Amino acid sequence: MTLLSIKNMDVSIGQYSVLHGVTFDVPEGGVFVLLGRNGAGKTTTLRSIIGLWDRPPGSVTFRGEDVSSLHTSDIARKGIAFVPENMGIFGGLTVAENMVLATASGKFDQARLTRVYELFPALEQFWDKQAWSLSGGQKQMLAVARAIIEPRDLILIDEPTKGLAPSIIHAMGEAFREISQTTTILLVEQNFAFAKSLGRDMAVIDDGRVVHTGTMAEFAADTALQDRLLSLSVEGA
Amino acid sequence: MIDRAGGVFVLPVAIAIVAFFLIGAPSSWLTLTVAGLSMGLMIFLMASGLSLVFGLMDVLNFGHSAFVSFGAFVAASVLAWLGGWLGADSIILNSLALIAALAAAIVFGAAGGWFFERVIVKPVYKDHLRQILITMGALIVAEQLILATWGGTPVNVPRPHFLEGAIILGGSSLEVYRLFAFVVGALVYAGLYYLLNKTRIGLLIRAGVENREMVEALGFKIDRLFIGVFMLGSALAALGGAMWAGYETLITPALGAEMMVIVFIVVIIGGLGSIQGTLLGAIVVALMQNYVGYLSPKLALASNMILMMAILLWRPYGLAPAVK
Amino acid sequence: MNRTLSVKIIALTIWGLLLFSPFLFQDVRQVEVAARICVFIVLVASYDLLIGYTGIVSFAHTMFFGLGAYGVAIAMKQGDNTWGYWIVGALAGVLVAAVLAVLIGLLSLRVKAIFFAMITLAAASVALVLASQLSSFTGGEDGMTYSSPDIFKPATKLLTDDEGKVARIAGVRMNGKIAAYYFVFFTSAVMFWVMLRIVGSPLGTVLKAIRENEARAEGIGYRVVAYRTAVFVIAATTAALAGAVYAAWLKYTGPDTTLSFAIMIDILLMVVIGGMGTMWGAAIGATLMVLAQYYLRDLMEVASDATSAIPLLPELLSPDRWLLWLGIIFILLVYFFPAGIAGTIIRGRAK
Amino acid sequence: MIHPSLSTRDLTIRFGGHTAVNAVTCDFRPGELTVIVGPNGAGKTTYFNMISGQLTPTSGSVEKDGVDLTRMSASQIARHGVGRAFQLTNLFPQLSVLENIRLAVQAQAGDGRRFFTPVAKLSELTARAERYLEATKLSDKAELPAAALAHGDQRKLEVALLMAMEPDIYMFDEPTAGMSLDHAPDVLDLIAEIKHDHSKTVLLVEHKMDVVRALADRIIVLHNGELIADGDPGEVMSSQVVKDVYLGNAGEMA
Amino acid sequence: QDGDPVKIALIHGMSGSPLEAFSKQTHTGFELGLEYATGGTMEVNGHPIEVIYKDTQFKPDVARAVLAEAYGDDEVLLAVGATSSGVTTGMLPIAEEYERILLVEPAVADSLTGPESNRYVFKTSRNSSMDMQAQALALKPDENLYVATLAEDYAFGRDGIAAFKSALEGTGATVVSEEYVAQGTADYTAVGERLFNALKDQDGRKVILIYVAGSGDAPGKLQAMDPSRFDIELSFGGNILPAMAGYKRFPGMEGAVYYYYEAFENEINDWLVEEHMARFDGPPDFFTAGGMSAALAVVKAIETAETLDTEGLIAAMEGMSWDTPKGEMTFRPEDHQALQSMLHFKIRVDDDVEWAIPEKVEIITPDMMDIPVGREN
Ligand SMILES: Nc1ncnc2c1ncn2[C@@H]1O[C@H](COP(=O)(O)OP(=O)(O)OP(=O)(O)O)[C@@H](O)[C@H]1O
Ligand SMILES: Nc1ncnc2c1ncn2[C@@H]1O[C@H](COP(=O)(O)OP(=O)(O)OP(=O)(O)O)[C@@H](O)[C@H]1O
Ligand SMILES: [Mg+2]
Ligand SMILES: [Mg+2]
Repeated sequence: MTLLSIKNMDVSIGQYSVLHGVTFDVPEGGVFVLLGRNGAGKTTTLRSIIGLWDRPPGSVTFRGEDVSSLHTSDIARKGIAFVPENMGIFGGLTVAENMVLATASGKFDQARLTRVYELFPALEQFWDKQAWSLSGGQKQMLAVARAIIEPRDLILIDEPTKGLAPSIIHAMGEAFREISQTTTILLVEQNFAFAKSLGRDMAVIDDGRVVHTGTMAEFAADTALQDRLLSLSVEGA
Repeated sequence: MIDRAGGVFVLPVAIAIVAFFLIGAPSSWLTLTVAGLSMGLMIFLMASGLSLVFGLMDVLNFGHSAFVSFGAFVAASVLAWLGGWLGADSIILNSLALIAALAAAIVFGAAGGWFFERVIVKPVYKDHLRQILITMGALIVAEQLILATWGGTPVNVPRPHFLEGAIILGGSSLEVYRLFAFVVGALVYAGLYYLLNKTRIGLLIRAGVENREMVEALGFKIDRLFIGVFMLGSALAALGGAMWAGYETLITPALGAEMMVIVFIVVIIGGLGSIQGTLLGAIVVALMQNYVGYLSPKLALASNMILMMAILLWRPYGLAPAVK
Repeated sequence: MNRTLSVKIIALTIWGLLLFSPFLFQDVRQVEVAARICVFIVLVASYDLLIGYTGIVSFAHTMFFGLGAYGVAIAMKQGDNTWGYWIVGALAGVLVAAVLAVLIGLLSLRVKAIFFAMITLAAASVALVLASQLSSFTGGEDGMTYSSPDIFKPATKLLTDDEGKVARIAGVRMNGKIAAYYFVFFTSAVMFWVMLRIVGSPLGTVLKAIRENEARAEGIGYRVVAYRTAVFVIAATTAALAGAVYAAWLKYTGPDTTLSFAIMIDILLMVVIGGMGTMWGAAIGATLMVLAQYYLRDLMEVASDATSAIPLLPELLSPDRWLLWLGIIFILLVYFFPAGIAGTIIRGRAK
Repeated sequence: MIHPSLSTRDLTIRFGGHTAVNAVTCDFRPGELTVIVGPNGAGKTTYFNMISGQLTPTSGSVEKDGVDLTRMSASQIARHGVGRAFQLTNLFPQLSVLENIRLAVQAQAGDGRRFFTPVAKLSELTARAERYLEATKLSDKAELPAAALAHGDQRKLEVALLMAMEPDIYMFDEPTAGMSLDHAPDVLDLIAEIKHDHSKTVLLVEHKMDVVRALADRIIVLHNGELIADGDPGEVMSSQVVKDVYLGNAGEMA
Repeated sequence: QDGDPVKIALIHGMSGSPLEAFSKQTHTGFELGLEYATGGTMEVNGHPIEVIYKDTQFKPDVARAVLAEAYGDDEVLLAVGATSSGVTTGMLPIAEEYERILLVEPAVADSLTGPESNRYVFKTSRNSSMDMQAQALALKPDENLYVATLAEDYAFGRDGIAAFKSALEGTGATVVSEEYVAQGTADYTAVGERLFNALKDQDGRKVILIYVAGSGDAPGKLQAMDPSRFDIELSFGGNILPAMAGYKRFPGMEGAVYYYYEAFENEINDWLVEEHMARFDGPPDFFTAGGMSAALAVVKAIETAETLDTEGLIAAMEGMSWDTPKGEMTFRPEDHQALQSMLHFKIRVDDDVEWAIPEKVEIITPDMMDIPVGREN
């Protein structure tokens, strides 16, 4: 069943046209991976879904409802979480305060909190610290933790593994696998090895257009296609 | 942070003790101290709105003083209009007139704040320079509007009889109006403290200033919050103006502008965005002004500036800045 | 590129008009207006060096302006109206401005921008109070009048005709007034040119870098505090020089012509209208604003009369409310053309 | 043995009660590329910050070619030939790509104090800046403001800035983070080139193991602020302690 | 030439400061004055009078430009202005440069007819010396009187107190303390304590003389500190009518002021009060009376001048006496300051009147005062 469907999305910033008719469907459940080179328009696509561009032409349908004209906060309240590329950490707030703001009621579900601590022990350690003082990777963990502290229907994640140590990437992969049992994840990723291990379906964006959609299994098998679309000259570990 | 900042909260006490020995005459000291404390709370009323908007939303609102002026004039007009109640022999009618005047100022301030946020400030969040500029433009317009509405001649502010005069205690005189101002200021402080520290609103606003988009992506309507804070800040300014009008009894449209420098100094000395700091700054400034004015009048004018420089050198972010 | 060119052309046209203005518009007010424009272009350009190029918000610019003006005023009042005293006064003013700028800069340019703004505001109000309190020296609130060098006296004949009377060129009397105007014009033009060179130089790029990302500028090897202090001093001394020139022109110096906060706001308005971070914009902003100050009122008088039949409008268009309209225009400008006139032309429509 | 160009002695910094970097003593030699690895929050960036002057150490010292850099300001250190690129992109957003680079060239040439010569006349500056543009394949974006670049290009510009400073010591903090696979090699090639110039010292923080393997002459490992391993890449990467704290087999993190 | 219009420029601050209200009063008074003096024809000796208005924006440089324009381009016969002393100081040299008359009204400072002024300047407004001498006389000073003074710390305040002290000289009264506060002071507690401490142990009549122009309501603030417990009286001058409402707190207080509409009994004042009531629904205030006095001076000067040019006017005006709502005024030939009467009042509170009434005790005529001569023409 289709959870999120994007049709003919066009975005231009100033005189630059960034997306030209991006169209793809994200089925419910599992991890959907969006691949593409730098500047292809992946971030822009995610931002448009959550409503951070002023009304892009084209439609975004979530659970059969057109949300493209809704305000960002209303889209979020439909059950969509967003982990932006720059992480969107509130540096002036403590880790705890950052987390509180990600809950609707201001109260934590204790079980979920415990799981977050397990996944990212550093967060427990720095719970009462100002978030700006976290290391780059710790900030990334906090950003992901915020998205999973409440149950959601869809999580949009922009390059979560950037700057993470291998062991953490590994842990995060586990976490995503677990979360994706109950929640759909739309993942933008450069780390192909990571993407490959998680993704069920996928799409490739290039130069503001969707140039390929399909299952991850097929794509992973077809190295020629990978080479053409992603120029994987440095193969991931 | 908290324990380290704790030390600065005894500053006013230390100042008062030193002053006691320098002044010598206990009755004068008591007069000056009580007057200073209540003046501090009146300044706090005017400054708290600025500090709130400045510290929480990171908006430097030079138009703040316009709300102070508006509050003063609106209250004065209401009091003049309710002259009958004010002149009546019933304390109840007197108080009703007073409450009506203060409420009118608050409502006007809030409404003005709404308009101000929507039209003036909204486009320039996060851009200090344009904030300074656009709010200055708004200040010019607001001052002209006051001039056009109330004219340039000073307006007399009647005040209820029960707030006139002074209580004589030993050799000291304690003005009734100042005691009243003290109470109002203390109540406002308590309310603000609760709002910012016991509710989630303060957090959300601080987060929103840093990254508006992310707060929205978390599902909050940051717009409404910002408007709310702005309305609150403006309403406080107007209330401060109304209280000040009652103190001054004769007001001109320049009132807000005249108070602005001291209000800025207080906010800076206190530390941005912290209500505690603003209160502290206001009291320290007011006490210093009274003591220095008594001990060495020549220095009185410079005392604020010197105080500000000294405090900034000692603590570059003010006495008790909001933790950032 | 050609957009930048069109801004330059506008600004150069303004300078051209200023150069010939005594001949183009032969009435008394325009000379006053033109001289004021010249001085304010320099003042605004020097302020733009701070606010537009380096991102320093200072409210002490009128203080520096005043130092130059008061230096000249006091020297010419205590001494006499010869050039020697003008030079002594101007130098003293510039020197004090430079010293103060170094002190304020080193002491406080490290702190957060907003604190710096407040400190300069405090310094400026202290200057204002001092000028008022040291009245035996400064003339207090009322300011002081003095005479300027003889060559500027209206009675001075620069050129004489056969009968020994003041000669006229294109109908303009070649008297001291003309000399005074060209003194103002050329000194201003030179200062403006110097500032143009500064912003076009490597130093100019460094200033912009500091505005954009102070920490990184430090990181690639620029001593940010030193650069900021330097530009603060340059701006301060230029403002002081402009003050000295203006004092010679006005033959009057008082708080309301140099030190007052109203002038500070004028300067801010001019910078914004012209466009922050463009020297050429300063010329455009200063010109428009001074013209508005002198002529918007007259214009509104006409508008008010023309609409006198309609209710309410004439009330709002009353010439005494011209400041209201200026304020509104200003807000709209900041709102819709944050880059100012010059910036908007250069960048084009798209945001 | 070659003399160390950069060394830190007992370099330590504490934030409140937390010791982020603890008594790290290490020498770096010209012509050598040292990769610093360690789990997130190990103190790698903080270590860099102390060397390049963004932070002042609580104790210990930093020395370059016999000059004590410990208490110097960031700008002084930069002028002493220590250059640094940042983990989080840190550019001059409204200035054009070319201007960004020219600033670094100009700082290196000591031209920042020239205030009367138009930049346009200093053509050698522009020419040098353009060389770095080409090297990082950013030439076609020279006139764009840095803010308009996609993330990957911003990372490249970050590297270009560092190269333009022409320092003796290069410090890269995860230069390829967020770079797609077709762009990362450009940057890696540049780093390799620097390494080949045997007078330069390179420090690199990196999490991508393939990158580490391709470039490292030597690896040091930080963990909880302490230096726990130092040596030949093959050796270090296969040691048990690194596997435990860093690579992780099934997420058994301390 | 007969029938040629005579142009007069009114140069006041009309925008940019709350003081603009004073300028408006002055204009109203000036227009009423012309109307009265010409019997409504607006013609003097067959010359129609044309009034040109200019705005100084309360900026001296703008004021200079518009004054120069009035003289140079509009070719006015004379100009009247301005509102604040600073702006007016800046205008003085322009009058000299253009050799035209500047009639100062309502700016106050003594220095406007002082050594820095010039022979083209006439002044119909009262000056600080008059204020303070009248104020001193209103105290009926003798050996029994002890005074502490309170003024603002700038030229206006210090000159005023100096004038006050010189008026007390030889009367036996003692000034025990002079306090100066910064301009714009709002809190008078500290200085109040100092004043009380200086006076309270004297035996005799104890008075605090207040000379504060700003809006801080110094009298009210001191009153709130209850000076009566030390038998200390307050004394200060009058104010514009809206401000006089605040004087209801000081019944019986005595001081001096230069106009109150009920205090002067003459035909001109009767006309002024009646017309003003009829047209503006309220009595004239003191800047209105000032503006009218200036207009009456101008008309009389034009009527009596032998030639209608600057020199003719100066000749006519030096030593000229003319009637005004405030009684007869005379331009002193030496410095062109007009001498005028002042009102010694005592505050009476009438609940039916919006403001406290400064009831006449006595008119202090010019010969009772000794106003220093500012310059020798
Ligand atoms: N503010 C802007 N002004 C101009 N162009 C922009 C702006 N923001 C983004 N772009 C352009 O839009 C294009 C798409 O950017 P986007 O950030 O969506 O790419 P991406 O696929 O997320 O790349 P990356 O992998 O580097 O993050 C890029 O070419 C970029 O240059
Ligand atoms: N200014 C600071 N104040 C308080 N703690 C800080 C500060 N800077 C860094 N820290 C702490 O020091 C530790 C080391 O941080 P650092 O940024 O050096 O880690 P890192 O090794 O670079 O990690 P990553 O690979 O995630 O970038 C972290 O736990 C961080 O929270
Ligand atoms: Mg992206
Ligand atoms: Mg790091």
